[in-house]
Amino acid sequence: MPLSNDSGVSLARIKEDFPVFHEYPGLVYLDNAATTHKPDTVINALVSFYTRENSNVHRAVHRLAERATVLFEDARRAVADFVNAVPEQVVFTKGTTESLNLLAYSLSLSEEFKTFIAPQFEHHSNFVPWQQMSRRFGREFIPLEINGAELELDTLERVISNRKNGFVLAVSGLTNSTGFKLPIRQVVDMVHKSGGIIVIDGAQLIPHEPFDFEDSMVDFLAFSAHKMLGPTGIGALVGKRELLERLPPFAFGGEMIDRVDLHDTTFASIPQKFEAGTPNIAGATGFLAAIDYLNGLNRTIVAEHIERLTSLCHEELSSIPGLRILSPEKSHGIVSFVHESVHPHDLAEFLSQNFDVAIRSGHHCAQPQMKGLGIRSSCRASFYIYNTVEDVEVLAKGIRNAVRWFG
Amino acid sequence: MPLSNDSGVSLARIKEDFPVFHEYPGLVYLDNAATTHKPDTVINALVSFYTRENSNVHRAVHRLAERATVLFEDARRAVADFVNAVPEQVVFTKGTTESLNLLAYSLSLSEEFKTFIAPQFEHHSNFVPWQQMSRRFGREFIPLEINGAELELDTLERVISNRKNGFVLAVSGLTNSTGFKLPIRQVVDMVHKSGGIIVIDGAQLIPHEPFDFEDSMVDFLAFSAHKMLGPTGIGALVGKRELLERLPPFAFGGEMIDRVDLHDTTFASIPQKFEAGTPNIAGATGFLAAIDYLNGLNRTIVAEHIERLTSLCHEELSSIPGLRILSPEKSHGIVSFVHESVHPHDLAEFLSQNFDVAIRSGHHCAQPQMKGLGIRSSCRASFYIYNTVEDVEVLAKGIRNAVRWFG
Amino acid sequence: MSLDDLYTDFILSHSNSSPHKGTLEDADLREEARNLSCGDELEIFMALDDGRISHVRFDGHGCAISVASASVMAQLLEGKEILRAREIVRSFLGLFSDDEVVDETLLDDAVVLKQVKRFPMRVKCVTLAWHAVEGMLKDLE
Amino acid sequence: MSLDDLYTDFILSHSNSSPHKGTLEDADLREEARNLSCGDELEIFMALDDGRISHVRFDGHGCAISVASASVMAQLLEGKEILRAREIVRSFLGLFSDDEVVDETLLDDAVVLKQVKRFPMRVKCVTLAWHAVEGMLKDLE
Ligand SMILES: Cc1ncc(COP(=O)(O)O)c(C=O)c1O
Ligand SMILES: Cc1ncc(COP(=O)(O)O)c(C=O)c1O
Repeated sequence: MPLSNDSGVSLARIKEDFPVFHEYPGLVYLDNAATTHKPDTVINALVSFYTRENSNVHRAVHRLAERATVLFEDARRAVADFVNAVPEQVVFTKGTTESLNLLAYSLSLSEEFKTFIAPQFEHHSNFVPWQQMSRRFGREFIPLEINGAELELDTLERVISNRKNGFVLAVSGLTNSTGFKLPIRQVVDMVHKSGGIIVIDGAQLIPHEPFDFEDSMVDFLAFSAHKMLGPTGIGALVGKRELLERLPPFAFGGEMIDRVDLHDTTFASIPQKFEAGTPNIAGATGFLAAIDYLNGLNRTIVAEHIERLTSLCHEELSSIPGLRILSPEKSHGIVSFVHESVHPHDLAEFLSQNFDVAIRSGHHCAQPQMKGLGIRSSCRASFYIYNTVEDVEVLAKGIRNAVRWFG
Repeated sequence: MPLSNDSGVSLARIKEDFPVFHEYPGLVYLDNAATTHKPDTVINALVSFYTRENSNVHRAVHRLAERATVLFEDARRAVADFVNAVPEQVVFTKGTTESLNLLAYSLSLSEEFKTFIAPQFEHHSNFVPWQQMSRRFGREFIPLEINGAELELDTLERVISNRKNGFVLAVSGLTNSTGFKLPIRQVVDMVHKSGGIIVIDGAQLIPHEPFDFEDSMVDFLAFSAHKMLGPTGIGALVGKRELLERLPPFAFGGEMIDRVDLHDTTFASIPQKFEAGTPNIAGATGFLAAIDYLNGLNRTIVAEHIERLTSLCHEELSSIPGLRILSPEKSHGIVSFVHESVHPHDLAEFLSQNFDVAIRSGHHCAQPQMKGLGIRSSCRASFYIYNTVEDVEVLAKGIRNAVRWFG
Repeated sequence: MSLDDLYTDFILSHSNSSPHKGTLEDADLREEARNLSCGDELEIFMALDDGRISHVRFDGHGCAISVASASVMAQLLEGKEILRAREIVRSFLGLFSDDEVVDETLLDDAVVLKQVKRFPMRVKCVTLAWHAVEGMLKDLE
Repeated sequence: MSLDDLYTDFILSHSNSSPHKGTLEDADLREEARNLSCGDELEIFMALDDGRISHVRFDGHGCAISVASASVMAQLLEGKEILRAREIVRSFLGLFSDDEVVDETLLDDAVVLKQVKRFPMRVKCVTLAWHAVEGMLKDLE
């Protein structure tokens, strides 16, 4: 197999680094778009933090506080380096959803942006905040029409060209319900040419491929650690410096202030301005370990590996009678499908109980996308670095069995 | 020593359960108000979750998702039981700061409350949100005058009696800067009699004593896991059911929706309505383990133990020339002080380097309280279940040394 | 837990072909049962006759568990007095709650569905139609 | 790390009694240096004479590190040409940044303060007065 990383470790052996696969050797985990598993280095980072550094950050001068603060800021630097940004541009949040809410709220308070636009295939976390903040703050909301699972550039062009006022396009780099990959470069150009700014929901994209924030010209980028080997409860918002500096803060409290007077408060500089309260410090150290793990792999080879699994999955599933694939032909890391005679929940349950295959069934937090496809729910298999060709084969075999059983 | 819990385990041996004290046997950790250390059961709960259950919650039917969901809801039930509420009343947040921001924002959107009141001794996390939301949403903000480190009931009475409109009093059950304990029962009565609602910032109180939400009649309660043996990045907002049901949501996204249409969204019922995005699932399992640990102790004995340490500390420090204690005489768990000739940062640094004593120095996220005391910053020693009489003695000895050194 | 624990012949046969599937032109009561996270929507129709439930039908889209459960429910409720039907529904829902003591004899065949309790993610499915009917019956003062 | 690493006699003597502590009535430049998280506020006064810094004084409230550093700074800058003073300040601040190469010879005694770099929470203290002076000198076009 050509699947080896820089240090010559075979990708096939990656599962060994993940305790969950020692615990459940037969587990075929294909629910990676929901959350990924964690390598032992990430788990150990948490244990180590609570054993050796545990302390609050930024506030005290004692030894543990000093070490915790340095480690927390190291994590920020690692996240920044990972997407080629500088540490000041990285705001730690609870995850993608908080990053996007923070932004939607802050951009609503600013008078610059009159219109929020989001394609109908967005995850609820990148759709409902824009929709609801528009209502609350009297902005215009445009749910951008999609064609099946794809956004057509013509549609975008029609909606954004000739806009008089500043607008925000919020769009996924890679959609979670079908794996549609946005042509980011083109979209960024179009948006900027029309005087708008662009927010990339990177929850699915960032785990999958190298991304250069600086070079991409994207205005904001949001992602979650738990979908890229890291712990739950930590994520990031990365933004252009001048925008972060200009925008008002979202939450108030410890860490984010400068001077608090009885009736007014001045705020800290970025990124602290956007980080109120004790952050998820242990989570940040786990995020750091996750990024270290990913950096230790050859990410091009990993991306190719996942692409191979995805196209193999397309191939295998398309030969099953009655099965309809909803993902675009060139979807990345994700294959969504429905079967005409088996309800998605029954299929997922059957696969879990008989084949120890974990897939996701439901609306994938994308009800408008489901409507766009004319369905109510679907099944989704999603791949990550530890998945293998055998995983795909077991999935296909399991589906054939289920169809017979329920048929 | 009479300090034993139900199962006869001496409190003096509690340190053995905390890996940090194995790592640093000489550590005298007196920065518990900032964050506490974690027993091995909490650390193991995180390892176990990532090894055996790791999965997203509420969404999929596969085996891991099922187990993660059950565990997450078990954690909610444990938190509810801990403060005598029902699970639907418990909203998981990132911590106290997020709980209070969520509330300040949501109460601002509601038309019922025209005035927000917070004493000047509040932590910034329970002061700045009310101050800033008032500005943004055109409400009245009243920073309640304090006398030194205490809130006098007369002052409160003067401000809240004869109010025509609904108001919110946001106040700490136990202040973090000096350890002033609010007479909650009386204050709740006064507030309700005047037609207001009361929000208790329980960040310091809940770790220290049994609290009965139902019985207290308090309207909202906020606290953080990391200050009561749990992990960072998780906390709770507990609320009266009818208020939670009535209030609009704070953040939008996955989990908190019911039906998403292109231009409108209906929301899930409580508590999910207030939980957008993937929650800190591992954090919740750690929170559960922390509560289990506390439940295994005799909490009355623990509270007495901490009271003894606190009053011993008052005693020891008051005999040091030039040292001024800022805490009220009957402070709980916290003793704040300044020395006339040693700057708080220098004192804290000296104690850490020479005596391995960790205390906090600074404004303790309470600048208005510092102003009220006529100082810029102070030192704070704060105690928790694993502290001992010797810890207090080392602290006092260290301070005497520092005074000589800098003198 | 083997597959057969959940997807028994009983469930499969009820979900694949139910004599109670369909609509009711002259229904006295109509209610929608929705489980949005599954995308499931069932419509329940009920005809009454002199204090009794004369006909029950359900229609729509659902997983095997929710459909089978709706079918069993229709079979069980047809012909029952309203008061009795209320007791049956309460008992069935009680199967899935921790603190209720349930008179299983009221439930007949439907009692086999209690195994679904071991699959916590599917409790919503098995109770879907029953919650809807609980509401319909409550509305009859 | 022993105590003496941070609180040397050098720092203690500068912080306990500095010949530069005080105000300057006829200052040409005045600037406040604040470190709000410590509650520290120093005021820096500077008198200029023909392109040179003739007098530097500081006043206010600060920890031993920030006060000692302000004292050392005052001592070092007095008598220097403005251009030269800028270089000195840049060099000193460079001690605490990772990527700068610093000409330590410019710094005289002040160079001993670089040990504070090993105490990351105190870097703000040791650079407090210097950042203020950097701003003052920059404003002189
Ligand atoms: C009284 C009080 N309120 C609020 C907070 C904020 O809690 P957190 O930082 O966990 O959000 C703290 C602690 O920092 C506190 O002591
Ligand atoms: C595309 C996309 N956006 C946003 C989210 C929300 O991320 P989180 O739940 O970590 O906040 C997800 C995953 O759930 C996602 O796949």
